Amino acid sequence: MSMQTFRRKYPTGVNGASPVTFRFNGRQYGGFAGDTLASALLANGVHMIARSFKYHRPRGILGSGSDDPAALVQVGADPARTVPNARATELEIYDGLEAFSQNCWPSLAIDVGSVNDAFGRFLPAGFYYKTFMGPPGNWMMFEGLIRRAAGLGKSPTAPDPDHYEHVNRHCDVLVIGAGPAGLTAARIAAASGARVILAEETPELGGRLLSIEPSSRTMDGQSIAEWLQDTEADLTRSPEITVLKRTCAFGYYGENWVALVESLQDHVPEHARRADLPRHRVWRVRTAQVVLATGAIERPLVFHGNDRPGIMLAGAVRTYLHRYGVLAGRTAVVFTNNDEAWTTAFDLHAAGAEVAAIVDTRDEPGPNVTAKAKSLGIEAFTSATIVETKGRRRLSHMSVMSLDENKQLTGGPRWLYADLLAVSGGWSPNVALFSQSRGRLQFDDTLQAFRPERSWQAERSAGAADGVFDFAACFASGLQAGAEAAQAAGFATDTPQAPACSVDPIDGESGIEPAWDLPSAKPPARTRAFVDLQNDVTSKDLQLAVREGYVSVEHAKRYTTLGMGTDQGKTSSLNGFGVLAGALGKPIADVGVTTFRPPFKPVPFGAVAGQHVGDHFHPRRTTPMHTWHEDQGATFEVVGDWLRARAYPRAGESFEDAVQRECIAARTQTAALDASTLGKIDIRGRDARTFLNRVYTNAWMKLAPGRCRYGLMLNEDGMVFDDGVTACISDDHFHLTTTTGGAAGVLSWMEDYLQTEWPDLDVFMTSVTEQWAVASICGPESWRVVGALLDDIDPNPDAFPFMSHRTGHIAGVPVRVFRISFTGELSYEINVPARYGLWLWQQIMDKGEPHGITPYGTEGMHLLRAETGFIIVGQDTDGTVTPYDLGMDWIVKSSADFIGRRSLTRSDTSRADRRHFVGVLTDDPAIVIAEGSQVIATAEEQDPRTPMIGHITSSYFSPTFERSIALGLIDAGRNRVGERVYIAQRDGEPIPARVTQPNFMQHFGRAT
Amino acid sequence: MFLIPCPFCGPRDQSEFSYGGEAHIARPTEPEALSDEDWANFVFMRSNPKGVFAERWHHTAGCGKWFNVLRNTATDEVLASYKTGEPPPAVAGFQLATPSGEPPIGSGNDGTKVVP
Amino acid sequence: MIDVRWQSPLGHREPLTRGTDVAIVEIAFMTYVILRGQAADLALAVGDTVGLPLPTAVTEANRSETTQITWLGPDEWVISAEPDADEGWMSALEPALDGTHHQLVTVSDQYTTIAVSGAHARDLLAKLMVIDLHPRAFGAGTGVATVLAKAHVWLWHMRDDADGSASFRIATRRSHADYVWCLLAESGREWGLPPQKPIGRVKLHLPHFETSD
Amino acid sequence: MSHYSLLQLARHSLNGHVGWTPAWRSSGLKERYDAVVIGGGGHGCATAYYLAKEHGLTNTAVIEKGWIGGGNAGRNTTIIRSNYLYDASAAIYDHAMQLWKTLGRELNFNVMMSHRGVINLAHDDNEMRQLKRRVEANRLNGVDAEWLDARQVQEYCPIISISPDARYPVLGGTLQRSGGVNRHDAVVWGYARAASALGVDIIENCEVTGLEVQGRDIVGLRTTRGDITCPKVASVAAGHTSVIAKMADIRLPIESHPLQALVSEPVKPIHNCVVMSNAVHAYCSQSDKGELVIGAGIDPHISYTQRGAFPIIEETLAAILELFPIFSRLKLMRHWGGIVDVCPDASPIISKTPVRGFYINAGWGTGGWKATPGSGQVFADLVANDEPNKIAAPFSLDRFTSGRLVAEHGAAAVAH
Repeated sequence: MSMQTFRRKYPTGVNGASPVTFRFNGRQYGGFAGDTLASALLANGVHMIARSFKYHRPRGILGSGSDDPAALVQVGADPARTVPNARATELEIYDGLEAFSQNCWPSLAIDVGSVNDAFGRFLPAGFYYKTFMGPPGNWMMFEGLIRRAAGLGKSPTAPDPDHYEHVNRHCDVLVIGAGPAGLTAARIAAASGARVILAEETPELGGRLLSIEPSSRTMDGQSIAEWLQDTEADLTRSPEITVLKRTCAFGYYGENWVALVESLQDHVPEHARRADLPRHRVWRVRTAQVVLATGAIERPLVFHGNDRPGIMLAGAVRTYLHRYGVLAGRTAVVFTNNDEAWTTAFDLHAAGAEVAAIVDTRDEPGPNVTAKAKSLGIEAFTSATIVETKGRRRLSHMSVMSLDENKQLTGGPRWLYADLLAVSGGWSPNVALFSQSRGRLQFDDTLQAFRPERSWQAERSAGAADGVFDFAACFASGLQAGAEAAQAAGFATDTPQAPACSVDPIDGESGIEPAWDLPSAKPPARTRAFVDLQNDVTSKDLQLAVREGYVSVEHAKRYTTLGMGTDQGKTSSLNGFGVLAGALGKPIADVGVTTFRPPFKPVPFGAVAGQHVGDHFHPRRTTPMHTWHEDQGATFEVVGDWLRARAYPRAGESFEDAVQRECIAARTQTAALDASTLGKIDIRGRDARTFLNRVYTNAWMKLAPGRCRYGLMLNEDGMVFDDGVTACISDDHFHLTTTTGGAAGVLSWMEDYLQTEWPDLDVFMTSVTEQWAVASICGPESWRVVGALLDDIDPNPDAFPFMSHRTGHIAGVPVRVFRISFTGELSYEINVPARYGLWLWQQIMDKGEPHGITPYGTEGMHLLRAETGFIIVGQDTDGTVTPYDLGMDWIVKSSADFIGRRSLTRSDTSRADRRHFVGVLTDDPAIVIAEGSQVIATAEEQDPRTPMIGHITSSYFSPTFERSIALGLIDAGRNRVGERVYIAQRDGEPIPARVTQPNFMQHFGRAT
Repeated sequence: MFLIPCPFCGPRDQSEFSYGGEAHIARPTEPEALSDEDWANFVFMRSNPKGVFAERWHHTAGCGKWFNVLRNTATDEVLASYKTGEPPPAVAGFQLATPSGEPPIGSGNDGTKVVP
Repeated sequence: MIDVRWQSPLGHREPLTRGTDVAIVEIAFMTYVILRGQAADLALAVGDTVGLPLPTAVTEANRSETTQITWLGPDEWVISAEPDADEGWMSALEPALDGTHHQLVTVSDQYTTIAVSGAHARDLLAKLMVIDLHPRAFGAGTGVATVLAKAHVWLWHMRDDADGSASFRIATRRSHADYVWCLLAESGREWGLPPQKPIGRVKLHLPHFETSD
Repeated sequence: MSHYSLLQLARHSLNGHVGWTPAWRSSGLKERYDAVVIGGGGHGCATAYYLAKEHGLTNTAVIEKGWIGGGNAGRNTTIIRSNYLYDASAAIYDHAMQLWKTLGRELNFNVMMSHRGVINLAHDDNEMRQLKRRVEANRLNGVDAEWLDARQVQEYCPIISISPDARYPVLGGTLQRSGGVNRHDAVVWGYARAASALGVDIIENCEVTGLEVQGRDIVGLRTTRGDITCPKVASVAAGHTSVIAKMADIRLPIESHPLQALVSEPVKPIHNCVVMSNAVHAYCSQSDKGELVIGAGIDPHISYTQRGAFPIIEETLAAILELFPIFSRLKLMRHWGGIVDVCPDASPIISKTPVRGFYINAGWGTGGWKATPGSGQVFADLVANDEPNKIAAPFSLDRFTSGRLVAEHGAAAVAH
């Protein structure tokens, strides 16, 4: 194991007492608990860890958190658990961690893909738009190559064994970010009794406080570490606060609905991960108030050769030094356009690194920093810029040149030798969530960055997120925001008391001077100054975009892919806008900003889906008799959310044979169907009849108690959308049934009309779909079974006529029996309270046994009804079919209006040649047409297209007629009865058939 | 995600509701008296405004009532809710001009808003 | 008394519990009756027969030892009773309402009840429900109609115990019960509830189309 | 306009690409045009291109409120297919499909048309029946389409789960091999560049504030950058069609809904075709950059915010994981919304209006992208001749009066 030669000390960030070993690209390294992969690799002197997206250039570590653009690795080799594109600067190391560089082959050091770099000049932004336009399909050749070169990491190839979950949470104040501002905001809000959630992206509270020299400040006389401990203890004492670490607020949506993702296990050694805990948890927070304390993001500088490993953000260098005790290099140069970055030079110097120089683009940096640099003997170049860097896989040296008053190069180069270049172009408030919340931004000239200007939702920014950088001011800003938020949520707070924070003269000083695109000593063709380190977007690419007219910021972004990588442009966007502003010769504010889209940082699909996957994706609704069907080896069909027994094949029997057997039993003896899934609605009220008369196409005013009637429902467009039988229980009480799939829709549709169109009607409706289990017993012998079952109803068809119902008892159990039929056979529908459903079914099987009762499934039911020409809404209709199309003129009343009636007389709806519902009989009785087949008029298909005159909606082999039968919708079908049509076949000759009327019982003279 | 102020249950999460489209489209009392055009106007034509819009929601998983909501479709700001049959409340001081402060650049409303 | 001919929607599930953290158990065969009508027309009859005042606002639920009446909507209530309760109102209410525009429907078989209790009962429900379960918003003795994942449910907050544990009841559609049960178990894994496989993972068959297996 | 080719690319490479010229002229707004197209999306730029190229209407302007291609053109999942059920739909979508095949060459702009195949899955009996009906109709209409059983689905898309234990098991599907994806920005820029070369003015950041109607005729329009006199105005402002129509006091059978989409982080090639499923409601392809491109369902409510509810993203990803369990650890990188104008029959409106000279191309709902070239060409034809050709005719507004709807809900592939 290599030594952590760059580890200086063990500050709060890492636990020097618990060493950790991990592997990177197969090599073993040591680190400490609390390290990120980045800090641990830096401790081991490893800077180059990745390859860029397009040119496959060496990439190192730029930042120290979710801002880093290119330090991406593949975690783990297990095909089910591997994670691509993990950010080394966030990835916490643990014993046994295996990480690999990605987007390189055969190895990180020697990557064939880097030929792209050699050909870089031929591959400017959007090069692919300008070529590969050959003949059709030609592009797909090049596409293959391009796809393979792109794409960063590798997807897992096996299902994810881990689980995820959602948690819903309501609170009064959500504080995002636990830096100085967030901590004080959360503390005062929690003290008010408000429900508070404090979400911190990293494993530790403290934010920037963890990235400064620990001894450089005191708060209320305490050291930073002590103050943080007290504050955390203080917070956890409040009963109504939830402190979430490793939790990123990734989406800020409407009406203060904010989504957070918490990582629970990725930092734990695999052997120690708990199977009972989710890998991630998404907190779906609905909050009254939000405090955005999301801090700021440092920008790199854009100059030729600015992308080598060893070139890092100045603030990140300090974070590695103070939080992780890691020196990012032996000899350092600091390159900046602001005072704040000079601190990095001072801290590095104090930590024992050699600081070769500070290069500042300004001619007059702040007096405090220049004085301090002088006192430390650090050479400072002002009005200067770095024009070139060297070092293949790691920075080795660079050249500096002076800038004249026009910021153009002047004089000769001066070489500086250093393995670390700390750059800073200034800090941008992290306004991503603010912008997602639809707040309005303003470009701040003193910050040279966008900052929150006006809020849209109940939210306020605090601290660096609001452009406040001096620590004392951050505390004050956080306190004020926290107090205001709590008060706005209706909680009284103590008077804000900011901790007395010792002052560093450099605090808050910036004196930043814009430096968006620094001059190069090389000709444009040989200059490459990177803006987006992940997607390899250079300032030249952006200038090219402008040259080619992609001047809108969104066009330039899309043309160059600026900020479209996994970092969503955290460090690159503003620099990009700066370059564009320069090329367009207008201020950045006028250039505008691209949209900050959620999520703030990438979130695993699994976490977004939560626990609602696999077994829990959607409900599987089953009937009270379900277990019996399963025990009998039934096969099922899915109808909406429901599972219905489709047929009951016996051992060694095919599904088709089972269906035939079941249907024969229904026609010759008796058979029973589980019809429990039908929708049922209890309708009550003195205007119930009037209501039914309006929602059904037929007449309901005269239906007597004890009787049933079939009804058809249309939407206002005149198209059939549901049907069913409704029974009159008493003059003001009806029992309405719907299709299985239609139940919920029909009720809400009827409630809609009742509540909004006809509130004057005295009607109440309540769904009783699952109150009743329903068994339908049909067949010539069915009355015997029903008779054997019922205590007190005479099932004799004469005593119990068709389309009537009775209430009675089976072994004392109250039942409703309906004499209705969907099969054309003598048939009884027995309704019992659902708790008796299984028992009833067993009773039917027992009592029916002597009469040869046979359970039959939905397939048989469909077949039997097809023999009688009954429709199934949704199978024989598709939302374009009227009652007339179905030949059901008899069910359309002329006496009164009903929903959809007016549409039936429109010119197209009343055409005589519309598609009619008809029967279709193949010449060859053995051929069963495939459902969905198209009907054509000619014996041969034509070229290039064959006109279609209809299609087949239902098709079966009928045991009753011992031949195939089919139903379909055919143009002017009723006028074609007897005519020859053909059924088109994908493979083979069209099948000749004849059109009949749909009721085969009548057609074959079996009508009862 | 909307927090919908049900007139009977108070503000509730959108997932308890189903949507009913434009409000105040009364079903003609005598459809047969209408021309095909007028009938089509009732069945299909919608105002679909960008701005204040009266729409219907059904508290499907709650009280089961249909009711109306006034919402600014340009910002999704919910302005008021009221019971079926009631007239829409007057909304004062409402400006329609790019109500969501549409960005000077950007085709829709979701662009980042910047002070020009 | 439980009739042997009865079958409850979760009869195939054993109570799930782990220490005092959380427990879920089916309470089978509770009585549920839906009452529709105008409060003014019903209040008297309900008061006389059920012996409870008619709740008038959302989340209101008035309770006696064995009977509870809960506000569902401005013209809708659910009257519920414990499994073994045989209450006078069950037969007395309909006659008492005679002549008023109302609807009284027994839906006991359409629903079953799941009791969720324990120190983490609230946390468990929060993983699946969007309403605010905090005591400030949904105190003991209240009830509401809402959603649990993709299921419509009625939820009651029965009581808070001194030991910090809370008791809730969920009434769910019979055919959604297993879905709700399995989701509760899944969401309770962190407190030791064992994952449950839903029923209904069955053989499907497609006679019309099958061209291979 | 510089010609694009490998040679040109090489030549410009030698001098740092400083020689390239703007793809389209940035032109000022003229006071008078022969025709104005409202909306600089794919359909709008295509309309202008064909007006100039095929009808000689070169004194034409495309008026875009923001930046061209910034509406649905820049927000869709670029799925190209033509496997629609009805003859009228098959005609227009397949016309577009034929144009797609050579569009890159015609425009001299690579639109990256990748004919990698589109699968529409069936998960239950009813879907099997409907897809079977559609695939047969496609075949007879000369649209390339074939039937796959579950095993063949997995052969074509090896990473899809056909587990019978799934809540919605894959039972079969249809495949259109000529279907695929392309590069949305390239299509808009390519059309704008080609139109501009023919003399069309591309006017960005110019919002239409009113239509000038005299009697029953359109005579011009008002914009944030000045008034225009013009005898023909063609609205192709998807997402804002009702807003434009209202300026001429026209009500339309259109409702505007949010439609969301998302991409994952880029990964190496893993998914080589396009998969669509109505039942679980998800569709997914992989971009050339490596991102999984995933479309969600539409939000039920009307909105012009280009924002939808996050739970729709949650449900969409749950559905994606039902089909592709191996994607669970991939990460959602970006999600966004557009505004789709939805017609009651899930078919578009390409029509004259009660106002002479004012034409509407709208209501493509969730599926307009695939029609872009065909839509632009037949609409240009309508605008130029003041009469719909036989491809456009079935999509006239009068179908809502006559009842002759083109009900494509099944084929539109997004639950409405």
